[in-house]
Amino acid sequence: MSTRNAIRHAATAPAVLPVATFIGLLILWELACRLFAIPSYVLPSPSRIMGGFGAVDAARWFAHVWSTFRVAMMGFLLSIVISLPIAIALARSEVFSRAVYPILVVIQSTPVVAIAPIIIVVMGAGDLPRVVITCLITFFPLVVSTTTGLLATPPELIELSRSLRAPVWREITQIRLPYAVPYIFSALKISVTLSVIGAVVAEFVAAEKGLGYFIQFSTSMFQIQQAWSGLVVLVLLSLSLFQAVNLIQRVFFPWSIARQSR
Amino acid sequence: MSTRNAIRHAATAPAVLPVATFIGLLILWELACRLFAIPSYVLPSPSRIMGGFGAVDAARWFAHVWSTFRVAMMGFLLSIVISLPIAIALARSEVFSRAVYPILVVIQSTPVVAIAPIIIVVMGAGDLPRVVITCLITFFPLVVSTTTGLLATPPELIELSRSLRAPVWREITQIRLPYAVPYIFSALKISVTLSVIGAVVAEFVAAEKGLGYFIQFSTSMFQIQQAWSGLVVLVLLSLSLFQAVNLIQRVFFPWSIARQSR
Amino acid sequence: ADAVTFQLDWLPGGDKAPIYVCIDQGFCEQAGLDVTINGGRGSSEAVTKLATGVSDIGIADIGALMAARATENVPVTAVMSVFNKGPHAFYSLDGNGIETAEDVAGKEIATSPFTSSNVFLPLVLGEVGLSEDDIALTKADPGALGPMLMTGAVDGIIAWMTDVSRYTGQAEEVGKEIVVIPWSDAGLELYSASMIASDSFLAEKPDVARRFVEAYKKSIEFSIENPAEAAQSVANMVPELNAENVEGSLRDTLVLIDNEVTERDGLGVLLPERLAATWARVAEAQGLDASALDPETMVDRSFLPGTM
Amino acid sequence: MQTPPAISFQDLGQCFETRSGRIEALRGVEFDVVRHEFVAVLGPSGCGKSTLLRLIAGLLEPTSGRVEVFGSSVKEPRDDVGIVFQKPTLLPWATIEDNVCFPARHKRGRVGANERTRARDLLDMVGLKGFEKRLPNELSGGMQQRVGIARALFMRPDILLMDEPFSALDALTREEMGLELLRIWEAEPKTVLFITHSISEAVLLADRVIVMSARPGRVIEDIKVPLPRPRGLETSNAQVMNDFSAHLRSLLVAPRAA
Amino acid sequence: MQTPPAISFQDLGQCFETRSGRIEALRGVEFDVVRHEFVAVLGPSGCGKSTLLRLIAGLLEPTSGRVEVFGSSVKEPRDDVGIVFQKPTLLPWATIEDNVCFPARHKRGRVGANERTRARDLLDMVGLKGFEKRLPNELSGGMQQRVGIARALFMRPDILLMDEPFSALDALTREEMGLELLRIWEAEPKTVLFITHSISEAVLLADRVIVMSARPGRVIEDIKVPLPRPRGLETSNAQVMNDFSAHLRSLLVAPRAA
Ligand SMILES: Nc1ncnc2c1ncn2[C@@H]1O[C@H](COP(=O)(O)OP(=O)(O)OP(=O)(O)O)[C@@H](O)[C@H]1O
Ligand SMILES: Nc1ncnc2c1ncn2[C@@H]1O[C@H](COP(=O)(O)OP(=O)(O)OP(=O)(O)O)[C@@H](O)[C@H]1O
Ligand SMILES: [Mg+2]
Ligand SMILES: [Mg+2]
Repeated sequence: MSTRNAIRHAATAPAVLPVATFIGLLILWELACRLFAIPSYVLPSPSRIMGGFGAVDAARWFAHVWSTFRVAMMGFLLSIVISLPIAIALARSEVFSRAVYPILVVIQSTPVVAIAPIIIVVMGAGDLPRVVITCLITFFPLVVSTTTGLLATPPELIELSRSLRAPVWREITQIRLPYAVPYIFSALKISVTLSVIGAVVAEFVAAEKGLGYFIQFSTSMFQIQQAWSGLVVLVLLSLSLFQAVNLIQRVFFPWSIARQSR
Repeated sequence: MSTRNAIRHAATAPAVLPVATFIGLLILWELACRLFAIPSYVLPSPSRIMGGFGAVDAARWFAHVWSTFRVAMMGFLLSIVISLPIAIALARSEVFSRAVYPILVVIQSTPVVAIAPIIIVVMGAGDLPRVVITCLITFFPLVVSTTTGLLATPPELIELSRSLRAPVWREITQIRLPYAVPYIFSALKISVTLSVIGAVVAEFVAAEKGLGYFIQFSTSMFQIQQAWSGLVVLVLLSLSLFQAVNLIQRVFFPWSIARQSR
Repeated sequence: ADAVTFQLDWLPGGDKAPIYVCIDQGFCEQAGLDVTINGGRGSSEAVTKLATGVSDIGIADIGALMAARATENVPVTAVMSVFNKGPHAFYSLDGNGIETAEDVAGKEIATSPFTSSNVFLPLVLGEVGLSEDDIALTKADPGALGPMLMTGAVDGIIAWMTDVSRYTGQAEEVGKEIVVIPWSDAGLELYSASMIASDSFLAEKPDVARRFVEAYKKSIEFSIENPAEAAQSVANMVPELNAENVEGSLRDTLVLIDNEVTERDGLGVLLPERLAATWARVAEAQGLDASALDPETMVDRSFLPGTM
Repeated sequence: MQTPPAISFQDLGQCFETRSGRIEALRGVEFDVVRHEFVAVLGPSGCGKSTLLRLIAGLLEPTSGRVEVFGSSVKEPRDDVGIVFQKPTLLPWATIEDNVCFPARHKRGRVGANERTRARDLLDMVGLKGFEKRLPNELSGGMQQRVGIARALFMRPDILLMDEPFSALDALTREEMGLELLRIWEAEPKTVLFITHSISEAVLLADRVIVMSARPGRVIEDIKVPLPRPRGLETSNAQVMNDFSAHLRSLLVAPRAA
Repeated sequence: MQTPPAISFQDLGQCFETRSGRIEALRGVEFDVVRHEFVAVLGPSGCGKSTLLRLIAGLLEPTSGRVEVFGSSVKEPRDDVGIVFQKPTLLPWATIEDNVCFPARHKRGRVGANERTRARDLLDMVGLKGFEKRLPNELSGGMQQRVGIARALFMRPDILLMDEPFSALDALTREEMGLELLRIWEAEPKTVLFITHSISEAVLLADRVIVMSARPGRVIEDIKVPLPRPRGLETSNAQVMNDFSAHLRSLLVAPRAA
């Protein structure tokens, strides 16, 4: 009951304002396009973009969205699964940290397109390379923020844990991780939007469907309105995932959200 | 004297281990390439990549590195300059936060390639569009982390500030921002590597020089070793920038680095 | 000298040699032109840059211009053909059992996701009595196609004729031999890369445009006669390229510029029938309404020297 | 009376709403503190003393009744009020001296040379000479508490609110600090509201002692201390003091026993 | 003696290196605590009492000398030691009850139903019935301190180290808690090291009182409390107690005056 209420409250209350902002911006955009007669191959007006939605049928749209969503989610979850242990190891061991951090930076800063051939040769052209590419793009913020968070725990609480002679992993799970929760969620918010970007980039590299593919394909066919309609859907997907992360934090970790103090 | 010492210490001590790791990895890589006879257009061995450096002369290399570095830095600094006020506004005002956050997510999750034509048409072909693209890719982690950090300040200290009736901006600069420093540096580390990625992506979209252009160009010309040598330089650039951020934190904000507790 | 911004449809390379020849060999200067080259990222992007006036004149696939004219009515016009054949081809390795276009049936073929070849694929398959269902198609980054072919991950790939020497080089490294099947041989007759220009440039500086087209044509002829020197010109201007590689791809490219069609129709000519056939193919391939565009409205042949 | 009291509570009530129900912290609190009076507040743990202080400081709004300072209702913090918080509340990245100067830096953006001298004098006064350049986490609990006291005195507030300022101090330091406080109070008269758990400290320092009941906190005794000023260490042994302390003690025991 | 002392310090010294120089906190500390003895430690603020306690707890390594617990040198924290920290040190996201049960959850990963009952009994004992489901920031300073005490008792440690556990409590609660502690100590004998600033509390509770000098902390008095057990509230008024207190007081004043 209380959890359900929390969900309902968290889900509805903040929706009004952003929706209003968006509608306002859409109107401005439409007006700008009309007033300045911006050619639609530069920036189509919202009303023309609406037309782009008709380009393919609902089932096809769904297939594109589902494909991008699936890859983004798998990459995102994979990067969470990978980042947590890495972050814990980085926080625990100075030596590991010095040896491994630079390697992570190298991985993070390698442009995916440059290594796409190897990834595809090694992993084929299925979902796997796309999930891996998404994960490569997503994991770094999670590792950095989680590590920082794990190290930010107040020393008194670490002394408490040490004085109890608890196994190290409990110090991590029961003290450091809860303390790192604000850091972790801050990284999750960054990473979840990056995961969509990652899926899109992966579709540029290897795919026959997905929103990134659709946008790029439409652009290469000079179907500008269609490309923009794909972009709109993509952005909505990203927003929903971002809000989902927010909602999870509000419902399950309400104490981790600092209240406004004024 | 003490600051200089701190710089020297921070700069030299941690260098040995990562260098050792790197040399180890290079040897493994070379061996793997030779043992499994990996064709050089899939993954060239380090020794062959070295050959790629001879493709263009030092002056040309410098021009590429400088171009990428300049764009990355300008984009990075611009995103810092932009993110801080946005983060402060987001932390201060619930209303602003609700109205603006979704817009930031939209900007963050729009693939640059999809809007590159507009950016170029609107901003011409100079450095500006590249700096803007870099900034678009870089700013989001900074905004999210800084906002989280600003809100994570212990309520007692905020009460102290309120009891002193200080102007709000001093509450922010003297209490909230110092508290947010670990969050901010965690974001700076993420963003500085993203800024290199951003510059590279911008060069993919519009440029005649820079390391990203060089890599893409070499790849499309099937000059794989040359592409990899560009990649190596790019990764070194990224690593240096990352270490520079680390160094700045160590020297100027030593208290913000949580010590290992065991 | 009059300033002209020239738009490439992709990065510099041997296939773009004429514009470098024009500058490096002084043809542009002789014509009183000061040419700046803008790199490009695909034909559609090049069309957009011309339409918005970022560049004056350039090279792009005429199919992209046709699609752009049909859907958005962009103010860009074609003035000259450069490739009078489609550059698309199947590549395979000796021993993979692909010798003609018919042989791709039942094979695994890789292509890059956004190449214009993909739209023509059903048509060329149709010419040999196949459909897309008869092949297993994978889409992957262009850089991965060669490695996929050489490592045996796929039986064949779809790539351009301009890259024959490069794929040959890759095959040699693993001791294999390449098989190339141009789609034009399988019946796909069309114009592809063409010189296109923004309407405002043509209207405001017709004289400059005419001089440019003439100088460019001269450069093409020079490249045909002196491929090695032409390649050197490219390498002079683009230090990242070496003359040897450039010459290889220039020679590959010349097949599309100087061939039996050129012999028959003349260099740079856009014949109405072949143009109409190209549009018919493009419309069919991209699912556009064939009546949405009269291809004659998008060409202006008056800038090509010797035609008027 | 012509001049309004320095602090005045009128039928003050305070409730906290929490996840797991409401807590009534204060109920019907009503008393005045005259200008330059030194008032001590005693009461059982959790009875609402800190809450009372936060209400005067303008850090909390009363859920019912009024809090007035110098005749005007408290809507927000005031410049003329200095606070010693129950927790030390120091800036972990600033040196001890910078922590003491913090009010100046925070209010006006800069710290003058005089102010630095004043901060060092105050630190000397609270027995922390030599610790000016240390960081808070290098100090013991009692030392941190003394830094908080120095900081509150730094701006020479008219009204000084002190929440168990001496609780982490040993008996001797405690007495020294108490007498130092009296000295300051006599030299620069100010209104002091002093929360403490020590009956003898309340009696030694205050003009008046307010005794509060257990939660919800109400005033159960409001009584003048019948000892002459100036007071000193010898006061603590006086017979009057002992009797008075016994009375307060009985008051503090009574409500619980009831 | 056959059995080793519960706690033994041998020529113990402790220095802290900081950014701005070294601090000598303890010098040549040497005393034993016998099994099941209740020892109080008195000393001026900053003299190294908390440091001493952290050394026994194995949270700090001595820079010179030895600390032994049950005859073996302390290298790391031990299971049979319970600590009440000077700051409450509660987990801000856990309820009061969960905070009390935390040692069980943290050591063994789960909390049994008996243990929940025990936690609630302990909370009742420290006067926090009804606050089981609240969060730490909804409690007053003294209430938080009492949670810390309940948590330390939770695991029934052999050795109980208490760092000014009652400092934030009012006199009455303080006495009640002190007597409760004595009751527990008599029912389940344990060794207690009790840091306090209250002389009367030390005398009321302890078998022995150790008095330390100002920094660097040394033992300046180690003295048995000449009062019979069991002790109760009436003890605090006894004449013996007053004399004894006066003696301790003089000790605490002396080193400073010197
Ligand atoms: N932020 C809060 N949320 C909920 N309840 C609170 C809050 N602050 C205080 N309370 C409650 O109000 C009551 C009074 O708290 P307060 O801190 O004023 O007590 P106190 O008299 O200062 O006690 P102590 O002597 O232990 O410091 C307590 O029961 C406490 O649980
Ligand atoms: N982590 C530390 N770094 C540097 N100095 C320290 C540290 N911890 C304690 N000290 C110093 O050691 C001395 C003793 O500190 P300690 O906390 O043991 O005092 P204490 O007797 O508990 O005092 P109090 O009664 O005020 O709590 C102090 O002078 C303090 O400055
Ligand atoms: Mg309080
Ligand atoms: Mg202490």
